[in-house]
Amino acid sequence: MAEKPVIGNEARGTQMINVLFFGQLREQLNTDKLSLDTVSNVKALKIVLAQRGVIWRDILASDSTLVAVNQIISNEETTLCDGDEIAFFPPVTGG
Amino acid sequence: MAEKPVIGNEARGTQMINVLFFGQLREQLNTDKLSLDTVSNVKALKIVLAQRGVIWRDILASDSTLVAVNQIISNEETTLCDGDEIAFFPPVTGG
Amino acid sequence: MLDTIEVQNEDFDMSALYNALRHNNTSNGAIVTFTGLVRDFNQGHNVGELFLEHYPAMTKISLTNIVAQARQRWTLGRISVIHRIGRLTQGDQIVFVGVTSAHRKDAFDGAQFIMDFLKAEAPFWKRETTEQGPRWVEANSDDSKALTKWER
Amino acid sequence: MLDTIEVQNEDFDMSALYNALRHNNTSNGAIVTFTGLVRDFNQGHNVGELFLEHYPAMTKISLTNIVAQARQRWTLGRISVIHRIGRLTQGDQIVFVGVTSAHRKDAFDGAQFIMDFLKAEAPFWKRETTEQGPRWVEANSDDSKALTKWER
Repeated sequence: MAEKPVIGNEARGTQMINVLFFGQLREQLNTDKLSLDTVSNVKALKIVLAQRGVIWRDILASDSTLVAVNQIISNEETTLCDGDEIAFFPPVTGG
Repeated sequence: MAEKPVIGNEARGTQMINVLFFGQLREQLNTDKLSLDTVSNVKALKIVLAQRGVIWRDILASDSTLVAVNQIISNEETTLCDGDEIAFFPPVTGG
Repeated sequence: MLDTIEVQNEDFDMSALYNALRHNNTSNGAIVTFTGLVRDFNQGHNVGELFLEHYPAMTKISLTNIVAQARQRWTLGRISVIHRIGRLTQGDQIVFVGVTSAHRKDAFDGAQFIMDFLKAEAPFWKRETTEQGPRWVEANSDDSKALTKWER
Repeated sequence: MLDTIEVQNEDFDMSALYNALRHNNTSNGAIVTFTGLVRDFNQGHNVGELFLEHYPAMTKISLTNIVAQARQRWTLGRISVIHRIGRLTQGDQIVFVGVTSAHRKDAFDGAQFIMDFLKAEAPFWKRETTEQGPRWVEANSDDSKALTKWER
């Protein structure tokens, strides 16, 4: 699976997905948004992202990292489609 | 134990207790207050009061009738002293 | 003392009660309030008016004991309990319980505990005016069941 | 719709929110509110200011889902959820949850359920200004434990 980041672009209507990062994760990865080729599910997306370095691998492997697909809390088995918005974030601290 | 009602009198400082009735009980018994000779405990008081008639006996025997001694929720074993204020009332319905 | 416990004829002002719980209290991040209102319908009857009778010598003692028990079980900041008596009509406020705490769970549990025991033990009785005339409100068996939640 | 769900920079008015829950609602005899405030002390640090960041596309969806789940579990009347974002300081109001019901227990459970899930799932993150400089607030393990109460 070739990785083809197109930062800041809208993936909808293409064979791509948008990946967002929030909170401490955004700072640790120094990234707020990526556009990547569509992959089958969240697990496959994590494998692609882990290739970016140790810090990416560690954060994505952490039990405390949450993932939302199209704004709904999801998990590794959640399947992905072209145009989906996937967000990774640390435990939430609102309220 | 002789029953010597002195309605409306203050029992404090005498060998007597004050007995109060609230809510539906007060209407059913047509009584809001009695002064009686002091008895050993709530159970003994119920026996004295039950002699007043069937309605008294039934209400005092009911599981749903509550008793407070000196404004604290109590039970049949609670001992009584001269000047105590004992209140009988139906299940409460505040709030 | 941190507790406000009142039994009164007059209506109460939720906004003033809330501000008293909140003001100069930055160590407590959680405020839970409960307000009870006169419903239009109860136990199969339309309700016109209520008359709330109580046992004057005992009501404040009872509420104070319930608040003291809540303070023993949880770490609570400020507590306010206001209960009205006398004549009330549809939509009127009957009771207010407000609890602050550093922790959300303590504030929720404290407020619910106080209301559950108030409903089961505080000596208030409601008489309703219905289309069929006045009648004493029956105790709700749910109210005694609610106490089992707090057994330990 | 009976639900008010807002994510906003501006402060909210507890009194107006309470009146909106109460007004023309005589079928609901119980109102429970929760308010969360900025505490002066958190996780061993004095807190000066907070900055509340969120995931704008998701916050309202998340809160709406949580409210819908609460409605499935209890018989609830009106529900209001207000969450603030941006810069906040000591004693400021952060979040309001208000729930009405015909029954006290439903109102308490509904409000606590919404707060417990909001704390565990709604995409807000707090950054604190402390004496040692800014830092992200750590999630509280009690907040994930709180959800076990609602398993069934």
